[in-house]
Amino acid sequence: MARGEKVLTVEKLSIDYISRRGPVQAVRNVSFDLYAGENLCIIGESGSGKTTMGMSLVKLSPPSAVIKKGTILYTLGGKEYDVRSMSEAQLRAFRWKEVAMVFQGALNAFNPVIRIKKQFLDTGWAHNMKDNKEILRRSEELLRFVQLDPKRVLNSYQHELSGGMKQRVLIAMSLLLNPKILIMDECTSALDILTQRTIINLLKKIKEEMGIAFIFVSHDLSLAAELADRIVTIYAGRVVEMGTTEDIFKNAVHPYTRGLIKATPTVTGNEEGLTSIKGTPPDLIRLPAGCKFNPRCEFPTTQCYQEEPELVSIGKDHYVACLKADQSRD
Amino acid sequence: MSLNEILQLIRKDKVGMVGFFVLLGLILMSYVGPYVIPLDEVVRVDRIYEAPTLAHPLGMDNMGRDIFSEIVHGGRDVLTVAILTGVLSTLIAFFLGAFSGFIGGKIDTFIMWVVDVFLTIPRFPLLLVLAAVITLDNIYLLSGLLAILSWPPLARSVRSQVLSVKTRDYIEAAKLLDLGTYHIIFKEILPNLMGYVIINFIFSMTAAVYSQVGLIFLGLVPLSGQNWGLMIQMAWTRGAIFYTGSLAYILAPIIVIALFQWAAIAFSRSLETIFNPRLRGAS
Amino acid sequence: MPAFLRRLAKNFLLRRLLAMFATIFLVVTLTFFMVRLMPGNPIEVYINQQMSLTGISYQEAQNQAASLYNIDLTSPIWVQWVDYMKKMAVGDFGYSFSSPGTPVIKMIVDYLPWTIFSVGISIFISFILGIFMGMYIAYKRGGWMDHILSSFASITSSVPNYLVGILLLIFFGVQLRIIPFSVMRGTAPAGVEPGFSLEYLWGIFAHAILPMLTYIISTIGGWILTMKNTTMTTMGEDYVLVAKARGLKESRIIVHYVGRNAILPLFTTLVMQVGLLIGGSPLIETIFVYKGIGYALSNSLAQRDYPVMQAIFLCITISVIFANFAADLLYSKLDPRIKSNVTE
Amino acid sequence: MSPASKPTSPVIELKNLVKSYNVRSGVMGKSRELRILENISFTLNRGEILSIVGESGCGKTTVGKVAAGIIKPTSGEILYEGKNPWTLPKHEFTEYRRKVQMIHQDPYQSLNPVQRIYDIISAPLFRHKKVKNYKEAREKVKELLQRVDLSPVDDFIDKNPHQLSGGQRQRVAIARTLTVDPEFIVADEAVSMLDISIRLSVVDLMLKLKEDLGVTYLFITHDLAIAKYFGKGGRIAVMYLGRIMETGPTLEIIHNPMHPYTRILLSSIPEADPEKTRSKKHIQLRSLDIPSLMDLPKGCKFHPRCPLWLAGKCDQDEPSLQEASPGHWVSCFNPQSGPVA
Repeated sequence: MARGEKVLTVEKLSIDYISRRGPVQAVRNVSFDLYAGENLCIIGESGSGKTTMGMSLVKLSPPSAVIKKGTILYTLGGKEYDVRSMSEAQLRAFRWKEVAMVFQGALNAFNPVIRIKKQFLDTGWAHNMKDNKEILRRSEELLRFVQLDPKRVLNSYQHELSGGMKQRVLIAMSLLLNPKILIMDECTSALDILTQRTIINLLKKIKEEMGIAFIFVSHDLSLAAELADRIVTIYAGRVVEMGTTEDIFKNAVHPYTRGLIKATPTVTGNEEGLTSIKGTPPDLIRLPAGCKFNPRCEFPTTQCYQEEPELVSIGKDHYVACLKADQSRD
Repeated sequence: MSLNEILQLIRKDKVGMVGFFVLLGLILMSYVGPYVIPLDEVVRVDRIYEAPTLAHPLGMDNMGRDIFSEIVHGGRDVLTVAILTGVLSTLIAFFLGAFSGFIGGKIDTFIMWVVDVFLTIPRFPLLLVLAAVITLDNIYLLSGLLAILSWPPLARSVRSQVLSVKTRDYIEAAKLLDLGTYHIIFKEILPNLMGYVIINFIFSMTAAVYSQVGLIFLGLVPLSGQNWGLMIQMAWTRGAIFYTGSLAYILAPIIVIALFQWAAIAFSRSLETIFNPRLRGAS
Repeated sequence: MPAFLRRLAKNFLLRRLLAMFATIFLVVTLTFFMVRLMPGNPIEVYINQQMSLTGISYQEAQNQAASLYNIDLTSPIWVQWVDYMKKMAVGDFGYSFSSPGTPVIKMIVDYLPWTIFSVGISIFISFILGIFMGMYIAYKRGGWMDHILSSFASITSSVPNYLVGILLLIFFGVQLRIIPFSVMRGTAPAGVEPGFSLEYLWGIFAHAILPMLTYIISTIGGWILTMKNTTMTTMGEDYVLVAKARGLKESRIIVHYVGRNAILPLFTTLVMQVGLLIGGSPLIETIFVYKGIGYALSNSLAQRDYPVMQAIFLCITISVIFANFAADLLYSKLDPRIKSNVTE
Repeated sequence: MSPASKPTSPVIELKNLVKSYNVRSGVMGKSRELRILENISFTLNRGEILSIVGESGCGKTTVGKVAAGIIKPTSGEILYEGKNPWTLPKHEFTEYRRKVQMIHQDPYQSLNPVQRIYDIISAPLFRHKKVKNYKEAREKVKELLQRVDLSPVDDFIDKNPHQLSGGQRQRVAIARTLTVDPEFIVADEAVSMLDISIRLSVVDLMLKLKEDLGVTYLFITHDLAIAKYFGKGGRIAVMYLGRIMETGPTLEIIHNPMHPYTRILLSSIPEADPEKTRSKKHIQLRSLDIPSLMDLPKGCKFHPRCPLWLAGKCDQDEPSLQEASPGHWVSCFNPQSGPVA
């Protein structure tokens, strides 16, 4: 795959949530890069910290989330900008213009008492687009692009649109300022199969025609299989494996990644070897010692209970955080 | 949720806890206090409006009697009316609201229409007019009337709670398991409504205090005996507000009533956070 | 049903209007039966009084009562009712007992505007201030302003308003002597020609200052706390997060995304406030001798002036119903979801 | 009666079942009929699995609730072991009631938050006199928890639902149905809210109960892959707008779908296999919008979206289910054949 230049670098990012029982370690020491025009899929289950991480990329995590350490660098025209040290005004200009985000809660993404048209205008105004006609012309173009009737949608309130329509409106809005990066958080999980397919095809088209870099945050492996160039799996807030889509599906090393693949039934594949991962997702406040996956791992060694593995390279673009990385490859 | 957990949550909310203890203190003072501190009924012309001393912490009233003893004795009737009204109106509201929510259909529509009409009629003026027609010379009659006028808002909220609990999947599961109507009402639905009922009970208590003291103040309730409301009316009509020396006479009952209202509402607010998991935050 | 009727039936405004008149109709009926059929009802009381006082026969006393009440007491009850309703519809409330010859309707016209004036302005001020304060402390929660305003709000909103009134009177009027309350009795300055003169306007405002202050102090706490609450809930909504992600200016988010949505649920409370304030006015206006409709009501109660009492009660009820209607209209203007729910 | 003795006896039959509601628009508005289910028929034999697949709003949950006896059909017949429960005397109805249980989608909603796990499971045991006292009940509850693999049981028995994870709660819900020895279980999206890593373990548990107890399942899902995994040897019915569009043996439906709707569904699903999913040929819909139940199109309900519709035919008449090959029924004027993927 021809790879563009680096647009985003996340390095050693750690985020805690403050809670009564103690700090919730939502993101722990996460590092990854994103390249122009690439599609990176972050796979994790509920409570894995994937959403927190997505939000922190545009510095939008809730007040109770504290970024403990790490850097988020955005590269534009050869210059690097540190997202964490941006001022409010810089952040405002940065959000949506450089990095746009389509949320999980798209069903509730629009202000219920303002017409969609006004919300498009709001977005344009916030980024110094003065000409209302120009904003609306562009909005209509984008709405047509996502196969919606612009006239109808623009004059609607959000409650007059269906879930799939809202999701498409939000995607159209996210393209209003030609962002370099689009973060999509569980953007299809609440939708029906046919609507989901429409959105997937749409995203493919966006990628082809606009060259935007995508970060997909999802729990759905099949979505990653369809859309991703590279895949990152996270478990208990930490990257446990990272590699190209092919590597992840064909040569996964981490027992969690392998387990996830084995736990996902497909329509056309066969059922042999399909099985769940034993145990339950971890409590992020009281994480086990050593490798956080050890209670659910099939073949833990004593070392796994003492030491948390680092993410190490085991091949071109393929990284894994497992002490038994060498043995478990087949 | 266990009692222990509830106590723990109460302890977390300091204001609510203060409210709870103030409430407890006032109730103790009003019901136990009269047995400990005798009512001072001796008229002492030479000690009218005497300033507070150690022996008479709130000073003397317009006839030279100890104000503190009057405060201790004046709470019982006020609180009894409040509690009785609270109990009665909560019972009416609970049964009508729950019934209406359960049964649905035309009966539900009708009950809710009655509630709507009731809600648009300003309660206090209606009470005034009724007080002018009916002679409210005992606290039970007064409580009954207050209860009849105060159930509608509670009934409506109980109904909406029942409606929301009724459609929960665990109710459907209980029906499928054939656990019986009794079990469904008392074991599945009721425990989920308890918080609501208690909070509403406290609200109707405070509303009853507002109304009864208001009625007494306007001289529309021919009650006798010691009563905070009567103390205020007395002090007011005797012009106690005009002299610095007599201020304690009018301020004392005002402050205990205000304290009671504040404590009840503060306590109910902390109950609200206990019973509403959404406010409790992720635990 | 013809199409135009169906359209009318779906009209939100019209349906609210109909519901409003139905309620008024019901309340009028209720007061009629209250006065006419309750045990110890005022008419019987009056008749018995007249009989024992003047020694006239029951028939004569009844005739007197009938002329005062404008009711033919000998006709069947439903005829009396129809008669009563007809009179009510044209504003014929009969005559006052205590000031004979004064039509009740005239008293109402004299008294009511003052209550509407003082209560209306108070609600307006309290609502606006409370909303700003509530929003402010929601944004600055945990700060010192939050602690002060929240404590202030929780205390003032729980103390009965008439007690607040008495306290105000004691401290501002008697102890500090800031407001010469004895001069401030009544609603308008004596000896000043009513009209749009500065002196007169200042006069009526000064006379209303204590009742208004009472209303404001006892209601603002509720606004502050509710607004703080709804603002905090709204701040957690997805659309606010998305608005931030869209890079919108903080001010725009505060006003158009958080503010508008946080205020909406307060309109139901507004309705209740109007009812509570007008309903509570007998106490407040008596305390300050402010000659509004509440004062008139408590006066008529003290003198057992039934026709006045009854008419004022109706008046208060109808004003409250109209206020509810106005708040509903405002609400439906602000929340687009209302209309589509109705025409669904 | 042991489940094995009568392997092919029908447990439940739905015959031409219709469910409709009267919806009134506005206070004085005209009342209109909203038809949620139209002419639904199927038979389910003992120990069999029928998966109902469809998108949200297609009526699949309503079918489940009708089968479970929670919703009374407007017309048509439901027969449980040959008898219509709605015409049964009360004591027989309660017996039917107990034999038919349901596992709900959201384990956060299906367990009462104020009760402990012990309370939740012991209530039906006491009610149906399966246990006499606290000690027995506790033993039985422990046994049931063990059976649904919640061990060590002492860690769970006195907890409140909010202290458990989604998967654990769903196991509690399953254990609760087992208290009454059900014969027929309606599983309404029973695993769709669970994490992927544990989803199959709950499915496997349900399959184990089928093997051990001979339970019959009506499995309602939007996920064809799960339907295929769970109901391999069973049948699938594909629903759209309150109608069954196609029904047949699971593998036959997956590999040889005939109805354009089923074919589009199958071609649209992304697969957890990059090569396969990217080489899939997608069939385009004519329209993205699902018609409203209030305003259904004439003729075949799918024709406004169907790329293969026949003008003058599909928009005029509504097709009925026809047996295309043994056991494979399809409701279409222009059925296709052959695999889609």
